[in-house]
Amino acid sequence: MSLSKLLESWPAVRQLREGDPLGLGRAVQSPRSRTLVPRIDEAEHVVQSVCPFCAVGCGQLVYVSDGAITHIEGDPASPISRGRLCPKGQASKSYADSPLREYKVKYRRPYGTSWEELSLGDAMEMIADRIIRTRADSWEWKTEDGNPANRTMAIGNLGGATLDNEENYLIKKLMTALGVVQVENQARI
Amino acid sequence: MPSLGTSFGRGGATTFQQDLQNADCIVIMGSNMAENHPVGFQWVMEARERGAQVIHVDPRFTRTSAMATKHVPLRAGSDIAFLGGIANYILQNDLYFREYVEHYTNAPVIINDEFADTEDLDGLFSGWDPEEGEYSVESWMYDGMEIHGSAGQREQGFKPTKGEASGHGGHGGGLLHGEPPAEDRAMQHPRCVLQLLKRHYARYTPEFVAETCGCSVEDFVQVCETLVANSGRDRTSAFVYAVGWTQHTVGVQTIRSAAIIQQLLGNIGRPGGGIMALRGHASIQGSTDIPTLYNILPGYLPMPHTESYGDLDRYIEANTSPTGWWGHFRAYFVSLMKAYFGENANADNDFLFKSLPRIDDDNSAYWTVEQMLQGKVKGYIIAGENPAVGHANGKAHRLGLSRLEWLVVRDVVEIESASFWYDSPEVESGELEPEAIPTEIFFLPAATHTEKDGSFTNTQRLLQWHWQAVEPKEDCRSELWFYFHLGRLIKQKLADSEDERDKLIKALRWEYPTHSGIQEPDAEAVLQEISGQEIESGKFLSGYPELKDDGSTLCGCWIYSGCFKEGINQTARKKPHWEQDTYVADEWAWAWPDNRHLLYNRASADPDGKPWSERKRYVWWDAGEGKWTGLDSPDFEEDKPPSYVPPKDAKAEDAIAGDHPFVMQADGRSWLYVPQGLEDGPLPTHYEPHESPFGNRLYSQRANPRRQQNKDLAEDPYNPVADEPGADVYPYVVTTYRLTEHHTAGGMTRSVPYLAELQPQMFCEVHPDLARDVGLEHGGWATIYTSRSAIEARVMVTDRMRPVRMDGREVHQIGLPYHWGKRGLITGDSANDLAHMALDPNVHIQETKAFTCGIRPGRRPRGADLPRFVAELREQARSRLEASVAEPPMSGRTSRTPSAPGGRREEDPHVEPEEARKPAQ
Amino acid sequence: MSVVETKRPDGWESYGDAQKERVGFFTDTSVCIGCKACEVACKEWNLIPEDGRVWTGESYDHTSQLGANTWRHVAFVEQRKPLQALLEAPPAPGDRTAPSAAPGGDGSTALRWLMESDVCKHCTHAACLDVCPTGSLFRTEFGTVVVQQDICNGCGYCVPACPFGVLDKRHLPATTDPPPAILGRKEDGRVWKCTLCYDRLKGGHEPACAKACPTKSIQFGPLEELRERADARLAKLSAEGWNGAQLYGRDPEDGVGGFGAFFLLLDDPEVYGLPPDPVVTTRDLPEMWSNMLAAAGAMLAGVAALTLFGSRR
Amino acid sequence: MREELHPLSDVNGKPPGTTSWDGSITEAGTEMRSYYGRPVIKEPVWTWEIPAYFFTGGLAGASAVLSTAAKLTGNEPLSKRALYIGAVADLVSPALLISDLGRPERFHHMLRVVKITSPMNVGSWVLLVSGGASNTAAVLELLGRLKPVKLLAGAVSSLAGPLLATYTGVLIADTAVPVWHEGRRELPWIFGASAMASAGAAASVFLRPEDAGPARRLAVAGVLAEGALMQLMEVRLGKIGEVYRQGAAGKLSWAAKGLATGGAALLARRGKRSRAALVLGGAMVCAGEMCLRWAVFKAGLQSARDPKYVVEPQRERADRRGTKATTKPDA
Repeated sequence: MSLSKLLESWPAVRQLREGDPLGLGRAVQSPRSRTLVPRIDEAEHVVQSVCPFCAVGCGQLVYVSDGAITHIEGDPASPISRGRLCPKGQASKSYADSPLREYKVKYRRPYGTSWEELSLGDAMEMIADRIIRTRADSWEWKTEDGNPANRTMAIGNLGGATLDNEENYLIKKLMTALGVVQVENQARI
Repeated sequence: MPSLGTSFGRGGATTFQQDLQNADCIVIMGSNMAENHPVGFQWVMEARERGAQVIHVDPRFTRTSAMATKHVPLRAGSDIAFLGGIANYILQNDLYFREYVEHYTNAPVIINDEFADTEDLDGLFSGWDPEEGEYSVESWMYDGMEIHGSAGQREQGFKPTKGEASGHGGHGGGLLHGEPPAEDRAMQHPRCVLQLLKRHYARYTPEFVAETCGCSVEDFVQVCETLVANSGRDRTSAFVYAVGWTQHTVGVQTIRSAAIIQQLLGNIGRPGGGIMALRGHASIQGSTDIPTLYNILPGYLPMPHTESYGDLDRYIEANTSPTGWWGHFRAYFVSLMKAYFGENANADNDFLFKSLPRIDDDNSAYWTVEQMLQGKVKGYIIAGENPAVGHANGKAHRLGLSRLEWLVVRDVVEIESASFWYDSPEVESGELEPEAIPTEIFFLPAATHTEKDGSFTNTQRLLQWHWQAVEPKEDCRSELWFYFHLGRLIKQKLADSEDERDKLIKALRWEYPTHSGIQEPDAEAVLQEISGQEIESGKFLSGYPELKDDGSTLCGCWIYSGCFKEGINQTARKKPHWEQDTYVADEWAWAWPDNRHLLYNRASADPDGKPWSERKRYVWWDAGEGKWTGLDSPDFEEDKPPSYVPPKDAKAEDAIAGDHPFVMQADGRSWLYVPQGLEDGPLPTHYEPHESPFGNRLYSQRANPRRQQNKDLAEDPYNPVADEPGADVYPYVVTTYRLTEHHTAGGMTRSVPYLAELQPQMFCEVHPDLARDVGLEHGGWATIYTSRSAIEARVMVTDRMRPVRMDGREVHQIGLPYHWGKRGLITGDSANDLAHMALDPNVHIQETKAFTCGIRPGRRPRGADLPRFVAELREQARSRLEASVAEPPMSGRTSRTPSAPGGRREEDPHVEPEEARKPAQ
Repeated sequence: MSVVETKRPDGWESYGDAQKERVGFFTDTSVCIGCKACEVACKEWNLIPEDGRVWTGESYDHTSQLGANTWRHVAFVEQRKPLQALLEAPPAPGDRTAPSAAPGGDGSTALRWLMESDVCKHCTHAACLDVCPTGSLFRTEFGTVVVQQDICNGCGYCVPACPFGVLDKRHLPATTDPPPAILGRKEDGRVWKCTLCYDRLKGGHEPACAKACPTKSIQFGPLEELRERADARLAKLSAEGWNGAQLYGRDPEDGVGGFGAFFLLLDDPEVYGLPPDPVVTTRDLPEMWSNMLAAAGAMLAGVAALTLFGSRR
Repeated sequence: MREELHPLSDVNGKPPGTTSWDGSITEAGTEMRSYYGRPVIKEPVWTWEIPAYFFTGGLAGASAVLSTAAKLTGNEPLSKRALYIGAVADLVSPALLISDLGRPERFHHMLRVVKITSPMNVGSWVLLVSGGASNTAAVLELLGRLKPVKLLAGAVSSLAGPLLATYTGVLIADTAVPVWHEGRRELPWIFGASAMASAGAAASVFLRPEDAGPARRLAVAGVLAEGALMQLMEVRLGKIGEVYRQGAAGKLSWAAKGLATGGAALLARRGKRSRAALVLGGAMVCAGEMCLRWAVFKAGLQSARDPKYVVEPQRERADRRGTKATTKPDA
């Protein structure tokens, strides 16, 4: 950069040249300020989503860059929320990126005193085995009164109100086929 | 909810949030909408700005009260008295909407002459069986109906519809034809519903309400006047409720009370009217529609009961209503079985009906905990729920979990239900030792909503699709992935099994396409199955009228049928509201049923099909076109004229007359009086909460006789109540609630820095007088205790908590948010540790909105001193009770049988049937 | 110096053709539900650090005040008085819709809970802007006042200059752009405040807080339009008998030339922690400069006199 | 970072002037409305370097003048010592200022603009000129070269010196801190007087009695003037002036008065003869001036911390004269 250019970029000089003698406005604007772009305008793509907290069902826009969420805000198109969000919904990105979020399977063996590592694949196999075993051990064809039962009362499944319809559908479908009747969720609470 | 279901035909909210802007008066009760549904509350504010009255009736002065034009403080748990008082005010002064009531409700219907009201039987309805502790409902029926005795029904292999199953309508009801056998259009017959109601509520005078609810007569009358003035042809009023109504032993009947008022005022099915149920979770409505609930199958089809041992035909017969849309029950059920089992389910094998698992009367979550405590449950999977904090009596839950063989917890953070074995209060107190807990625990990290495709059903029955934004990291997976691959693995492992019990799982249709590196199942493929297809052609169904009972269609949830019509994901429609013609915005997502936003909207027109008024037009009969038209999809057969009179032998929907808007009901009307479907009576009656410092002013029957109690469960002891000796150990009323800044049990928010800092600590809200009396210091600590446990909280002294006066006694109410637990960025004691597990009999929901407690200044005892402290107080209360039994009190009016071990008292009518049946006064 | 004689924001007109319509906030506390969505929306968008987890006992306010890490702050005030005063005249005859008495009018149990979302006022005559020695604080083309984080050197002068206590220095560890270790500072050390989402404005988006606000208590728009809206609102509330309704910072004649972000309050400003009659400190600067020159002259003369005259010993 | 301004244990005990649960302030019979007693304005974030700089800046500015004036009278020892003292103070001053910055590496941003509305910016330029000149003069003096340049530098620094010594009064007066802003008329004068006293006293420390006359007179006159001006300011400040009698500011005020008056008395009575008196008296006055600067600084912090100093005068003013800050419906 030539000296004159450098001098020209000096805000004290710009004060005089750019009609801002007090140095309160344009003359003192930094290059960064001049070229600022909101990061939602730089997102690679935007996904329309729905807030995961309460049942109002506010629309959300999820902005993504480099495979990571860069921002979440309200979706103005939603006739219910009209782009607005409450503090929880507004914190959705922080929720998804929580410092306490778990990313790995944790395993605690019977009578164990600490968590252990376990691969997801092994965990799935082990859980499947336990369901099969417990179900076999506890299967009830009949009730004490001799009525049909076709079930196991030794297994339960809890949760659903925070899940998708499709997920609830698979839960109920699978559990019913397994003879698990104690399927419950927060609707009860 | 069965309350809305039995009253109107469907359990969902009758209206949608945007429509609240059209209300002239909004009564928010049992809800703190501004705090817990802030964005939905914008529609209430819109109404307020247009001049609507906004009335908040609540024990606490909340952020909702601050925005209301009127706040009426109320004693926690006295809602039915207040609402009954409104009904009485309407009836005594003949202020009901006569034409609406006469044509659209069952007010003119004459009831069986064997029916006896609580007013006749001192707090019990006819049919009470003291041995079983249940009602038999024959005497509640419409006059002239053929009644199957409920015992008789069982012998025939079915149980009457109730609970969530009846959450979808008063189907059956024994009606063989759409019209009730006997009615009096003049509504003067002494046994017609209107006259029964009048008598039932006659004692709910403003003075009674004021005394019972702790409000002023003026406030109460003002609410009545405002509500009545803003209802009728030209004006409409809406009710808004949430778990402030449901979390009681009389929760269902409380909502029923509002349903009665709204029917009398003619506010159902009309713009600006209705009952808005506000659900707490993103898809709590969805998880009831496509249930993860023990007693129903998708679309509110009842799970087969162990006592329903007949064949498919019997099951169908028991659940089919000859009239109304439940007339097609077989088509709904068969299509579900086809979705579940594909070609393995066919007419020859009764669509595998006989292989389906059977339920008992109660296999609900709290019942399961009891079973856990007894060691009967071995394995448990928790996905997105935190019972260790979020369920009543957290300690019982944690102890239950510690007795499992294996436990799977799926969540985004390590919640208390996964960590109880090393950091629960019971570990701190020495009641649990990690080395002694046999439970094998798998914690699996879950994916968030941004990491998966899927649909939520919001509080207004709207299915909204959310698209995946990013891939879940490392081991994080959706529930869709988990359950799909779990099922796949189990099927694989059992593929060669010849065992009869594996027949059903082998028959399960479990093929879904997957995508991406982690083999995520395609959520849209699942939604397609839910929406339904013609099996032969693969054609997507456009709605439940297309379902067939011969096995030629499949549909995973009949009420959701059509959500993928024309092969388009209707739930993913996102047309901006400003590009749509009306505020209904029916091209945004998809509402069940059939994209209807305002249910029963035929009622927005008069019997002749004309709008009740210009101001309140919504759906009307266009005689020229010969069809129903308006702002919304009509909740009526489009071409059925108002003048339609069903022929004698008409079936299903054809049996519903043209002026009967409640198409799910067998008689096409809304039910002021519910002859069948509810466990605890055809009409709501004021009972005290299970734990209350007061007796019942109306009856010697103090609390709901039918409420569920855990009489033999040492882990769930109850406080002495009313004027029982020992009740003074727990003299205050406590109510739990949520804050805007946190979500339910806190697992989703205590882990978020920006939310943690906004409400960083557990606190209790107390009135200045209570603080002064007990010595609580603002900002200091208090210990709050019940028979179950004791917790500590920072003290917030505030006028917003008000004491109530009743029986010349002032009783303080204490407010407790329930968001805290042992984990997260902010930690604190859990309010739910204090709560008991006595439940509403219809829906098995706990009573966390009104129970009793004690409070004292300072922090709670630590370690082993905590259970000792709780036990000592319990002992103190019990010894007083026992002493009083040894030496009977002077007044015999309320003498009660001594308690069973554990300080629990028995005051059920079957213990003292004679006294319980004493006439009032 | 003419810093306070014009009604236009100082420095705004330097933009010439690039000047945009002056925008701001109208925060209407009569519809604020105290949900704090604005606080979180602001933090999420501006990537502001957490501000500590302190339970204050001050109603539901645990954020306490505006600062470097809180650019929107919701105040909560519990009062034993009715939201609306008893109306003098009874409701018009035939008006069956009005309640028989005004809300809370019975006096005995009257209670109101005021909530107000506070924010930087973006003053027409902004002391922080005037006193900033580096030009880090500047008037944007939208007429707002922004701290440029690539310029601010943390001198802290703007902190006590603001009559509202808006600006503060961030004492947290620096997250980006750390200073050379040789200079020893470990903290961020810069001053932060509301930018009225300068970057969003540049992209044509509404500021994050206003967008999130569920009841539109926070309204964003051209200032002139907001002022009209506010006047109408005040007239409506006053007709409805709302207790203590008043606009704060709406008048361009006030001590700071009017706020770019002004308020409708339901009680006097000090109840919300706001100064009742704020004045831009630099209004007195000309006087201060001349006074100082006199002092400097006197000092020069004094030293000279005392040195030149009198004995050497 | 936010803090628990009133530890709740204290609130419970309800000491005067703290919040009760409903946010009202209870203070011995009066009720001043505030938001839970929280400050309205922010306390300055400046640390110890700033009051220290007020002292060194003043010292440098006055010393420059003193040096030139002494040169004119031919008092070379005084002139040289004042020159060196001023130069050192001029070197220390920017170091202190930079050290106080949140981003010290960006100190040069101070010279990015020329802002007449910013006393700190103006001060930076003044310090640059004054310090540059005084150090040039001092270095040339040491080297004994370029005498015309040295003289010119000395002249420049002695013209800039009074500005340097007094602008700091404007610097703090140009804030919303009540006790500073309301003291705007006196503060530059007080700082000027204090600078005179410091320069005189500092020079005295290094002088033999026979050369110290002007320095002693300067110190004594400065102390007297400053004492009178402080008195005047406290009276004019009215109620808010009470912070000068309270807490740290109160203690420092007393120390300042005691040290400066004692030192001045010593210089006046014994300085003519005793070198020890010069050293001790000079040191005492300097210490006193340092305390004075700290007292003013602390008084500012204290008045910013308590909302009553902000609210009460403004409320009173608004009630008396009306305010345009609020627009009421009937207005």
